[in-house]
Amino acid sequence: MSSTVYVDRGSSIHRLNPVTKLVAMLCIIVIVFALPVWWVSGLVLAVAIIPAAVVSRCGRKLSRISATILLPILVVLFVVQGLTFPGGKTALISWGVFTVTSEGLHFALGIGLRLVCLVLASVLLVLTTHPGDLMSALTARGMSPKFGYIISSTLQLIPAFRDRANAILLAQQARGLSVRGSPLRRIKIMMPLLGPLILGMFTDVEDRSTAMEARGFGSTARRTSLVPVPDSSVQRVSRWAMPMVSLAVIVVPFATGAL
Amino acid sequence: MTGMHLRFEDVHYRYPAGVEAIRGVSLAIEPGERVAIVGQNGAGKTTLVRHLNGIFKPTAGTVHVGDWLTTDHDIAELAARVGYVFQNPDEQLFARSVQADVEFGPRNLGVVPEETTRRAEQALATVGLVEQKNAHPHHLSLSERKRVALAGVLAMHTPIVVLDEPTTGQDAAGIDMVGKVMDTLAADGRTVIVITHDMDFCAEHFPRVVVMTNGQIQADGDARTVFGLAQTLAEAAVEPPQLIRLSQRLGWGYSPLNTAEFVEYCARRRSERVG
Amino acid sequence: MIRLDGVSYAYPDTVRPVLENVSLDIGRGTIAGILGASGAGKTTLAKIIAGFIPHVDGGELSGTVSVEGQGMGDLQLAEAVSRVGLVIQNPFNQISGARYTVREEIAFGLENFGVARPEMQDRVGEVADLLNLGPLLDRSPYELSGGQQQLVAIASMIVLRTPVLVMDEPTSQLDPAGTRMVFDVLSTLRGAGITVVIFEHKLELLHQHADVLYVLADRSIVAAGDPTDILADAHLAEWHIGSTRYTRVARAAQKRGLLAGLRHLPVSLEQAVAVFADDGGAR
Amino acid sequence: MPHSTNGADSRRARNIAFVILGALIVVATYLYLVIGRPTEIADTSTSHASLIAIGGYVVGAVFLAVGSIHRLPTTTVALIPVAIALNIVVGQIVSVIGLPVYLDSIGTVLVAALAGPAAGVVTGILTNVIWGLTLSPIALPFAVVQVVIGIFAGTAARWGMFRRFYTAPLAGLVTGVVAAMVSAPIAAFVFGGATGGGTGAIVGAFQAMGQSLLGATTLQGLLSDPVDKAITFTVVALLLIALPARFLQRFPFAREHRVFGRTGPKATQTALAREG
Repeated sequence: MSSTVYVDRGSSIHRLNPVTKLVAMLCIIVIVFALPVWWVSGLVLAVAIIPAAVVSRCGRKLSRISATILLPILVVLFVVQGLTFPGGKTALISWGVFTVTSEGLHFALGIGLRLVCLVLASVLLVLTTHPGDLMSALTARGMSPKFGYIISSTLQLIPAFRDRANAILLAQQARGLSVRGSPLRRIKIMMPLLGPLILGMFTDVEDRSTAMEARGFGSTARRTSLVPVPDSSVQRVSRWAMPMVSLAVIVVPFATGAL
Repeated sequence: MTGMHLRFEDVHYRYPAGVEAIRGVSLAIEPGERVAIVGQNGAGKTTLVRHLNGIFKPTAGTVHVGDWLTTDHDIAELAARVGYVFQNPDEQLFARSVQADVEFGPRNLGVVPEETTRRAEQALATVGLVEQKNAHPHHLSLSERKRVALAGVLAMHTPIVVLDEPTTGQDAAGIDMVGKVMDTLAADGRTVIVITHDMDFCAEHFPRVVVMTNGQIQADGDARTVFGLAQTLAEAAVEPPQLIRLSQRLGWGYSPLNTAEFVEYCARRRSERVG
Repeated sequence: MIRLDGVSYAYPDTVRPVLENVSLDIGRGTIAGILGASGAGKTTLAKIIAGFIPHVDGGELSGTVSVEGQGMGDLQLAEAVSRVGLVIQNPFNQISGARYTVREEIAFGLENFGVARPEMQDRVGEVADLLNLGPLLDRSPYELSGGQQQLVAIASMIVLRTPVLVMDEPTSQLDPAGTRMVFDVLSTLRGAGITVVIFEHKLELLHQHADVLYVLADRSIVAAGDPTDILADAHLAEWHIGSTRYTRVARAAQKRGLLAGLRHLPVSLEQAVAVFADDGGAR
Repeated sequence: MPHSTNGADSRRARNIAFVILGALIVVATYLYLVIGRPTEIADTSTSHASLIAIGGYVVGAVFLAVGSIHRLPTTTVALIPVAIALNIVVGQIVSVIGLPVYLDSIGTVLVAALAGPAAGVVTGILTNVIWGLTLSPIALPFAVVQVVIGIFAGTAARWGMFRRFYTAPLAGLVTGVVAAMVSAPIAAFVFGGATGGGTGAIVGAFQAMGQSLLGATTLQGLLSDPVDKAITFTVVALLLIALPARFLQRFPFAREHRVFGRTGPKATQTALAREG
């Protein structure tokens, strides 16, 4: 039980080395942010992200999560920039004091599509990669094990934190605390419950650090890992190839004066 | 404060995840009775008693607390009738001082301030923590925190008191203290229900014992009889109290529940042999 | 093996020491039980033996602490913990959180010490068999009950194969069956030459399994010796330790004049049977 | 395990280099985006600004974190997950209730006060990484803001500003101003000002009044961040008072800089009481 969104669908994308996926995601983000044309984002979406989503069999969950994140942003983006973009000159629609400009919409389209790529690519990574595997893979590549510990531990602490809050609430109800009433009253109740919860979690830190030290967390030995991280020579090559190709894609249009 | 009738009628409980933790339990408890529920971890003991204060509502069957059906009342209302001491005191303690924490329950029940303070002081005296009344609960030892949690429920003066593992994490002095509290509650005529792994504690303070395995009641009766059911206890992975094991090994055919009974019987036996 | 000589300790910025002039001498391959009332300084003593004090907590530690002839104060913490394993009281806080399955959680320490994968797999499998954790290996440690978490905490320390294990109330959340299993495992470890220091309240089990008992009271070791002698010691009540029902009932019987001439109070079932058997009084 | 002092020295030098490099990149990014501002007209050119905003800040924050984490002892490392969980859970509760503040950096400020700026930096950046892994990747570009909060809170603690009730909100106010300025280019160039419903409307209003996009997001940030951080710092000062003294004493940073300005008899009582 942890607070991650990972779903194990066992697809070929799931089975990739996490670092391969991470490199791919970074390349995609760099390309769409470096090439300032809306159709580049569209192209990346069509040839890379959407096919990957289909192969991963996480398409539905991906669109649901991404829509919740993106919809509010995109709506605000188009409305605000359509109406108030400082560089806006060409009026499309006018309605009283409100004027929608085509420059504003164009600007919003450019930013909006890039955000779509950013969100879809990273959510897809998270959906198809168990955080534990990502951390093991990165630690194996020289990342400080402290990063891996903090991230994994936090992901599992958040649900434990909520469970404990629920347990405390239940125990107080069993002592006659009524939780009915207005939202304001509920906030008032939550505060004396959260205070001790937080204190409790923080005072537990002493025990937790003792237990970690006792199991060699402070050791300077080279870490090994119980569960092997999947990898292949094709992936090893592609982890170098992808950044090279991206670089070429970004540099060539400038060098040839196409942009 | 006199006790109240408690009645479980063919209670089943299935967790949302699908595990059926209680599978057809019927149990009636009279006012002022003292009942211990024993059995292995995972036998369904905690799930069963949490039906009494409405934390769980039966998926089938009914639970009555006095004239109330638990499904008609929420946890906070049932708290006026059923005091519940949680196994882990840290899930219960939250105030900045021991005294304030103990006052929390009675205050929620609408008891007037002077009476609340009086009750809290009395409860702290019962559990032997008067000197610590201004301390922060986080600064106390586990044994002391467990006793603060107990005092918090005592101060509510509920007719029924339920305790989940009151002796675990306690040292000898703490166990003796909890034992005295059980006797005080009994003298007040309150109904006491305890979940425990400590069979010696159980035999000394609880005349009635209920054995649970796999969400069902395996045995229910007076302590002397139940602790004599070697086969049932073995199946439930419950080890009889030390004195009963001893008397069984001695081939007495009598199950003493406490030191006094043991010595008494022993003395009688010896005098008969001599005489 | 484990030697403490005149150890005193006070926490940082405090005046009154928590422990004063504590001396212990525990031989290799023994199970040493330490009894003490709540607040007697058990957790502090456990941390001193394991090298956490003064490395982590700071404070004033005087006297000497050595394990296998090596002064713990001279070691880095990472080296100290590879000699002495420590199981703390609260199993929930012992879950590293760094790993997502019980299997990986048990291996966490081995990974930190850089043990090779095949050996890790062997050792994890072995410990899981020992403590009956097989069915739990692929579950999340956070989904387990308190008792199961406690077994995982014990397993993740045993798997490190430190020559010394210090355990602070390792069976507090376990039912009697689980408790017995843990004590049986400790006996197995003793057979393999491992030294166990266990802080525990369960007297009958200590009597069955411990080779030597110490009593911690009033900030110091007040009694040490053979479990049978210690558990029959009339001072146990003064030290707030209590005694087994066998001892209590024998003492009560003595008061009634039933066990005249009894020299040793019984502390275990077997001894009590001998004392109270119908011909016992005649001896 | 051969650890010559030389090795340790060179590692420390490397870590310091990372921190300096990270700080330089963050500052340079901000200066480029604000002073040497890429002309902000029309559509296409903003793209470079957005790449520089996202790239410069993320790379800078990563360098700062990598340089900082090696110095942290295990006690601090064990503290950080709790702090991040606190950031996230409180942040979520507040946004569900719909209060006009974020309060999503209480944990970062608390860790920085207990264990110093380096710990604050790590808590800050990892908070946003965790947001990214669990709830929404749009938090990632803002990681640098939490990093800045960590640095400022740690420095405020070093100067003893958590000892008094009136200095804590003051430090929060200053931190909030800087946080608003640092985050403005991201909000402007990466998100086009649209980081959320309410804030988006305010940005639009400032633009309609004739502000540039960057100007509008900066002003929007200045409206909410200083107040939010002043409240956060005050809450942390209150939490520090409530935490047991012995717990606080475990952090060498807090001891050395007398972050709470109290030691002695109170600590003694606590230590004895907790012993068990």
